[in-house]
Amino acid sequence: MSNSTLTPPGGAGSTAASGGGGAGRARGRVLPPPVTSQETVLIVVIALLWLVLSLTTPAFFTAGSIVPLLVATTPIALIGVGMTIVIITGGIDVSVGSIVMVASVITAQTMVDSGLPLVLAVPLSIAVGGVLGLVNGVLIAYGRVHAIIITFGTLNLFRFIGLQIFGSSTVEGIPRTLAFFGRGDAGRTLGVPHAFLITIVIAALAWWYLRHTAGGRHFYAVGGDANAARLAGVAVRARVLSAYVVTGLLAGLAACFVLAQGTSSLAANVGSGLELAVIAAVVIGGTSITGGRGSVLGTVLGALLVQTVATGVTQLGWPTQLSSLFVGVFIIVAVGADLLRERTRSAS
Amino acid sequence: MTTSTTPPPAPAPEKQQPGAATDRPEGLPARLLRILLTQRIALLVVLLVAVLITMTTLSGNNYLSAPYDSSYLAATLINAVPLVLLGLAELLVITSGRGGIDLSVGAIVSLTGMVFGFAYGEWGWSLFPSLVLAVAFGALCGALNGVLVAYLRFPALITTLATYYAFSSLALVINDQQPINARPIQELYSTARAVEVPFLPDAVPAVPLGVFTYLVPAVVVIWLVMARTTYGRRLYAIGTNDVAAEWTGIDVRRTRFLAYVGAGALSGLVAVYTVAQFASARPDAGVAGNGMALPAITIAVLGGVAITGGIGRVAGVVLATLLIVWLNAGILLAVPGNAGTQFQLFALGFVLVFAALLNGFANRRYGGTS
Amino acid sequence: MTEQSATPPRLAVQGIAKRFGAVHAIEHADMVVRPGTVHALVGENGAGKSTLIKILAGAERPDAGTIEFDGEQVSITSTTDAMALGIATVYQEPQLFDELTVAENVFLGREITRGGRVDWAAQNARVTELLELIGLPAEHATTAVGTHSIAQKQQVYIAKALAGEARVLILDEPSAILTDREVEVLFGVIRRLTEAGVAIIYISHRLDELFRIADEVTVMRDGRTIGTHPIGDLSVRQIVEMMVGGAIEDERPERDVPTGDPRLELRGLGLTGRFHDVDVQVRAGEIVALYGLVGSGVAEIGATVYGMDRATEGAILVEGTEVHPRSPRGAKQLGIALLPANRKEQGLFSFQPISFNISAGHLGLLSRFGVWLDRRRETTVARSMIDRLAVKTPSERTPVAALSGGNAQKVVLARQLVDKPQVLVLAEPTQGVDVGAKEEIHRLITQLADDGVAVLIVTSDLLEAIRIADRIQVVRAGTTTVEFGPNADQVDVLTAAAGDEPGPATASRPDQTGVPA
Amino acid sequence: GCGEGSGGSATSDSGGGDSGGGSDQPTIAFVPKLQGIPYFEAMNTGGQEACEELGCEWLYQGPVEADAAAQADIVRSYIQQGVDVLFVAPNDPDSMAPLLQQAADAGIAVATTDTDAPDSVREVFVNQASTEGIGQTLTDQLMEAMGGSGRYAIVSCGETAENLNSWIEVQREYTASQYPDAEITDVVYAGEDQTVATQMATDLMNSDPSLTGLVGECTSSAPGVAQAVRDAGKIGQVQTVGLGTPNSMAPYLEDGSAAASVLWDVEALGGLTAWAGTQLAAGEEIAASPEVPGIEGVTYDEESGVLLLGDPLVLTADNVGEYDY
Ligand SMILES: Nc1ncnc2c1ncn2[C@@H]1O[C@H](COP(=O)(O)OP(=O)(O)OP(=O)(O)O)[C@@H](O)[C@H]1O
Ligand SMILES: Nc1ncnc2c1ncn2[C@@H]1O[C@H](COP(=O)(O)OP(=O)(O)OP(=O)(O)O)[C@@H](O)[C@H]1O
Ligand SMILES: [Mg+2]
Ligand SMILES: [Mg+2]
Repeated sequence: MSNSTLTPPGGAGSTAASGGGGAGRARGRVLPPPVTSQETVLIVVIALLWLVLSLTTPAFFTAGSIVPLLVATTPIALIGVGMTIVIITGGIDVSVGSIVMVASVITAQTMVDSGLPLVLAVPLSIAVGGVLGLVNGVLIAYGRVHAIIITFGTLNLFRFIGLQIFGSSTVEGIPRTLAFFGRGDAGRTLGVPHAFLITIVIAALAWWYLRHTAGGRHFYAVGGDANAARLAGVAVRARVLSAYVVTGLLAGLAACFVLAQGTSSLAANVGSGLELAVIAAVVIGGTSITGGRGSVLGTVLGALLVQTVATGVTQLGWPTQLSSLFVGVFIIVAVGADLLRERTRSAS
Repeated sequence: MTTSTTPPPAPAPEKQQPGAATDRPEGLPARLLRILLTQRIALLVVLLVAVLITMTTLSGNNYLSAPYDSSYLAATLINAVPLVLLGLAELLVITSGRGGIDLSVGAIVSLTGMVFGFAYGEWGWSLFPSLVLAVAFGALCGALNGVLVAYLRFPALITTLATYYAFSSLALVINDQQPINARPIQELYSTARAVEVPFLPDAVPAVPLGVFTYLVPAVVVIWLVMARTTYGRRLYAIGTNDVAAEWTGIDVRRTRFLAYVGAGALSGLVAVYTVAQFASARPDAGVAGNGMALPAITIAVLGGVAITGGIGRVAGVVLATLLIVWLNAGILLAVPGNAGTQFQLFALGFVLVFAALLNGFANRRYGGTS
Repeated sequence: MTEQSATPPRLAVQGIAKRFGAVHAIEHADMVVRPGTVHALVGENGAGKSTLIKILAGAERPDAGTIEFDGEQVSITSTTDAMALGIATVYQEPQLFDELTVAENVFLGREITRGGRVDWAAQNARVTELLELIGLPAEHATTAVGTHSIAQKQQVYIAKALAGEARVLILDEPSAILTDREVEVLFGVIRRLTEAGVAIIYISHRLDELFRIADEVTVMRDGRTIGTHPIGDLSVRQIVEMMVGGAIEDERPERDVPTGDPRLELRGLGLTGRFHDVDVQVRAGEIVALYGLVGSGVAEIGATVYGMDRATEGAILVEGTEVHPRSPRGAKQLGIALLPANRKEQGLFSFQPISFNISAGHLGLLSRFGVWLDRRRETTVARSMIDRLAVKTPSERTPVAALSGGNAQKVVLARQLVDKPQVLVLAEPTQGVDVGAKEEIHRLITQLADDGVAVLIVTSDLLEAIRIADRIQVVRAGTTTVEFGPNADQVDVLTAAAGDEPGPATASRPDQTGVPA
Repeated sequence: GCGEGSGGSATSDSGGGDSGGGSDQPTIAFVPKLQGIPYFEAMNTGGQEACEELGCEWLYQGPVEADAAAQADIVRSYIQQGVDVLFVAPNDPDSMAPLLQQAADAGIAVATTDTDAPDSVREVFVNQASTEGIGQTLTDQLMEAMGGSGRYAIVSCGETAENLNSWIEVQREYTASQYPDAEITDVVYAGEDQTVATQMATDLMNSDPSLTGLVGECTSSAPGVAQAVRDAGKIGQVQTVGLGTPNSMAPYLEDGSAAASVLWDVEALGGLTAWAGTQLAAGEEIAASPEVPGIEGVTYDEESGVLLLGDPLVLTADNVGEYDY
């Protein structure tokens, strides 16, 4: 069910999307424009940063620099897609870091112990993430407790599970097959890194689903006013549940990316602190933390911006701990700009 | 199900029916059960007692690797101090409503700790002025959050996430990521060290001085503010319905702003305490590991502070802290080796989810405030 | 009970019961609704009307009782079940999604899809028809709902209800937030639907409307249906007596109109885009009503006097001196108190005790040294207010969320009376409050005036204005026009408010609207 | 289940350490900076095995985060258990000092290992290798690979980690004095996160194409920088060395993305710690060059109280297979 939330029937959807969008625009504003002003701003900012960097450090625009940058963006961007949906429904999930931890350790362990091939390892990782996401979803949708409380709890519970599996040691000798998602040559076709390709495809599907299907619009309705949505006949609980399951599944897949980018050994601190980075990317992307409004495209851009800043600071030879200062400033600016547009819109 | 920043469509408390409205009066046992299930404070007391009894029995039968006695409990209180203070900081901002929350308290602790370190350790200020400076500086950091959230109407979660990044970064840059551990700072530990309680030395075990110098004063002050002052009333009012508060003539913005300033001031106090406890001003004091913010929020929520605002009590925060601190202390003695510290995570997560679900269920069943 | 036509009733409920924890929302409800008729459902606040229709709409599940639809027994367990049967509901407060467009809102939950994706074209085509039907411009279809007025939102909400071939349309207090013109449009829609055989259940506290639209009336009291009668057999007074279960006295209290200098004066007051050239004078002890249809700008005038908005032209004078209330606080310092129009959003601290709700406005007054809250005095004040306003509650510690609309309204009013204000502005003081409570509130207002308070009532309830005001200032198109004295003929007042052009408003039949002689 | 509670089983049935030295075997407790990383788990193994030889009871408990406060809790619980000897590898030396004082007051012999708490009451510091030893060996190994000249950068971990910073200091001076043709271009901090270390190393290589060397200053960044070189396909062009544990470095040493890993026999360090514990428990003096079963070349400096394991161990493709942790 949660899979179908992400890939609607009729895989050739994305083509139908553009046509439909066109038809919609033809008869006036059916939907918010496909690219929000926030996203345009982000694109411009990122473009500027890339320009500056390529001037200061010539090597910036080489594949050797861009490819790792894009790949490093993928885990946060991918989980961000799920987090965006969760936040659109008016929730939040601070347990994603722990989900990544559990998924990655289980996957790595089985790959090392039983030489599990990639084609099986990835589904396993996704499944583990999905199960943990399901736990969150059930507790939040049916326990009717605020998402932030539940996920604070599961953040600790999942972490406990992960540490128990780690059994106070690291996983060593992780096979290179995972390099398929990685940064090296094995990780790209035609120069495009697979991890990034996959992230983009999934983000595009999510974008289309949220924008052009009934189910997608229902996420916005739930976030706008859950009670009203229920009265309108929206399956609120199913929506909420699926949002967390999707996030779990994506975190599971992201775990594979993390493994692939890591070294041949996996340490127990994997994924810690990830939740804040993801939330930062989502809000920089212009998703309203109050729910009912947001876009996955913005999130991907937000993640890209954050990673660009980190890379830039290092490549410029500035103190690395400055990058988080910039991230903070970017968040304030992004939110401020968003609020300003809100004000002007409501004023007119 | 709804967001951290919009008022709930029909929050549990809405459903409450006055017990008097019941047609036939309920029996005493039923009554007690209802109170236990619906009142978070009651639930916490019971859990706390349960933990203490279980642990002491285990200890009595030598199942623990060391006696779980009053002196040990007293010694572990040294951790309760920052938890309670930051829990109270979260109480202030979360109660102020409109999705109030403060992710930046840990970062404020780091940054303010460094500032205090400079003043007391390097500029040779004496203790009191330095402490005042620290609290003031913390309040200033809080004021930044406050202006953004209360006056410019930024969402609190995002604002404090941003300032969390900014402050923690500044704390590292400010002294080239070196800790400050000048002599006076190392001697400062005396203000956190365990002491006999004056007058009744033998009766009561040695309690960390910090409990008296920091915790008790802060708890009393915040309790007075929340429960006895008009400001406290305004805070609960804006947290419950800030539109109505505006129409009522309450200065909503100022009230909310002050909540964040207060949170910052408390963080400043914690900064001084942390410097004393660690005998050094560390630039990552408040953000190392999971940082101090998430535990503080967890404690507040466990203490019954409603994430949607307008509900929350000092007693809840204090009880929640004692529960977690003493439970963790027991776990360390009960589960040796690395598993011990791992089980602490389990305990925290479990208690939090359990308490939330139980009260959530009970409020639907009976209809009572959490 | 009415027993005619062989065709089975569209909807027949028997022995419905529903509790919420301790509260018996509905003890026993019977109702028979026939196709092609408008069936009015009336009762005091908390009588059980909303609960009953929530059950029909599948939003709540009954504890007991049966529901028959076109003669066949059905069980409605969810809102989708109800929609499948063609039961469409317009709830009290229109619940729409500001971020989504009108078209999206209308089809939310039953989108027209093609190949997995929403068929925007088809939806817009359909919604355009619906908007025509309810009299909204078609181009609204693709605009975000957030950009529309509350009244338009309600119309959108009705369109939403009609979108899925409705066979029963339930309207819970639709007129409470509509202007009389919009009410006429609504009635037009209703008539068209009944001609098409749709059965309408119509809840309202404005009894006079019923005589113009309803065929039958079912009265509820304390969670029980008292009876169903053809509207023709009843007068307003009879309905009211059934509702409150006894005779009520509703003569306009005779009071001699005070003279002297105005305590409050609005001189050429204006707020760009909202209202302009508003001239009003209220003397101490006088009750002046600013009567205007919803949307005429009358509400904004109240808010401006209270400092929520700032006037852009003209002046506000208290005791002859010009004042500039910059905020509700400022207004209060000038001795101006205001009862906000929207009790739930602007008035109530829902899950806080009654005492909290009353003291919230006077924390300075109830404090020692302006810092400490004097909780004993708070309690005594709350208790005395509860007695004075006859609030029905077990104790002052009861949360207001558990009070009925009327009682909650009294609590909000009580807040304004703690320290006797110089000027009292009351915005829609009895909106959505049942007849019994309305009586008491009106009596209170009169008392206050007798004690020398200058009372300005901002209302869109004509009967209310005529009932208690010493003078009525009619607001039309954002400015004060005609002035009427007490016991004015409501047709004249309504005409003045609705405009000279012969709108259907003037066609209302005074003989049936049951104004007290 | 209760994973590595090594000493755990031993204590839980010995029931209540309140007896302190009451049991015939001395109890020696060790609190690492952080649990779950191979480095300290290897020290634990070494200490355990040594204790079985020497006849002592070995307790081990670590925090889940490298956090001074969490570490303090564990130390407190050991004080409560009244162990005979307490070893700590402090995350924050200053903050540990007062706690060690408390332990000493409670009649516990306190000592540090792996990382010292200089101005504390600790009786002994079991030192894996001298700061100079590590810093210089790191530099020599890198320079050997880089041919004695070139520009290199350091990827460190925690900004505040005292021992890392002191090693970096030595590297700076030693490079300046011994290798005039070499220079350190930049020092970046990746925290304890491998992937961040990898990304930063990549960025460093990109920002400065003339970069020919990288140092991974801790056990998480050592494999990280090697991984970056491997990904960039610059094996042979850019040389890396670091402080990495054998298992984690093996693949990189083998394909040459890492030239060498400078460490010490961590299990031996654990064993030496245990041995020092028995000496402290028995209250015996430690000789200048003591006889430690199974460990060669240990030296003891009386007045600084530093017990030195010996020279650093250099791991290369040839000898890395001999160690398993
Ligand atoms: N969600 C609820 N929880 C508890 N009690 C409720 C709930 N909803 C209604 N009630 C109780 O049921 C009674 C009937 O409520 P209902 O909303 O049907 O009254 P009503 O006739 O619609 O009043 P109004 O005219 O104010 O709309 C109320 O007195 C209230 O006490
Ligand atoms: N959650 C609840 N708990 C208890 N009573 C409730 C609850 N929700 C509604 N009620 C009661 O149901 C009755 C009607 O509810 P409703 O909200 O329709 O009243 P109202 O809207 O205030 O009055 P009106 O509809 O006439 O304006 C009131 O008595 C209200 O107090
Ligand atoms: Mg109702
Ligand atoms: Mg109602």
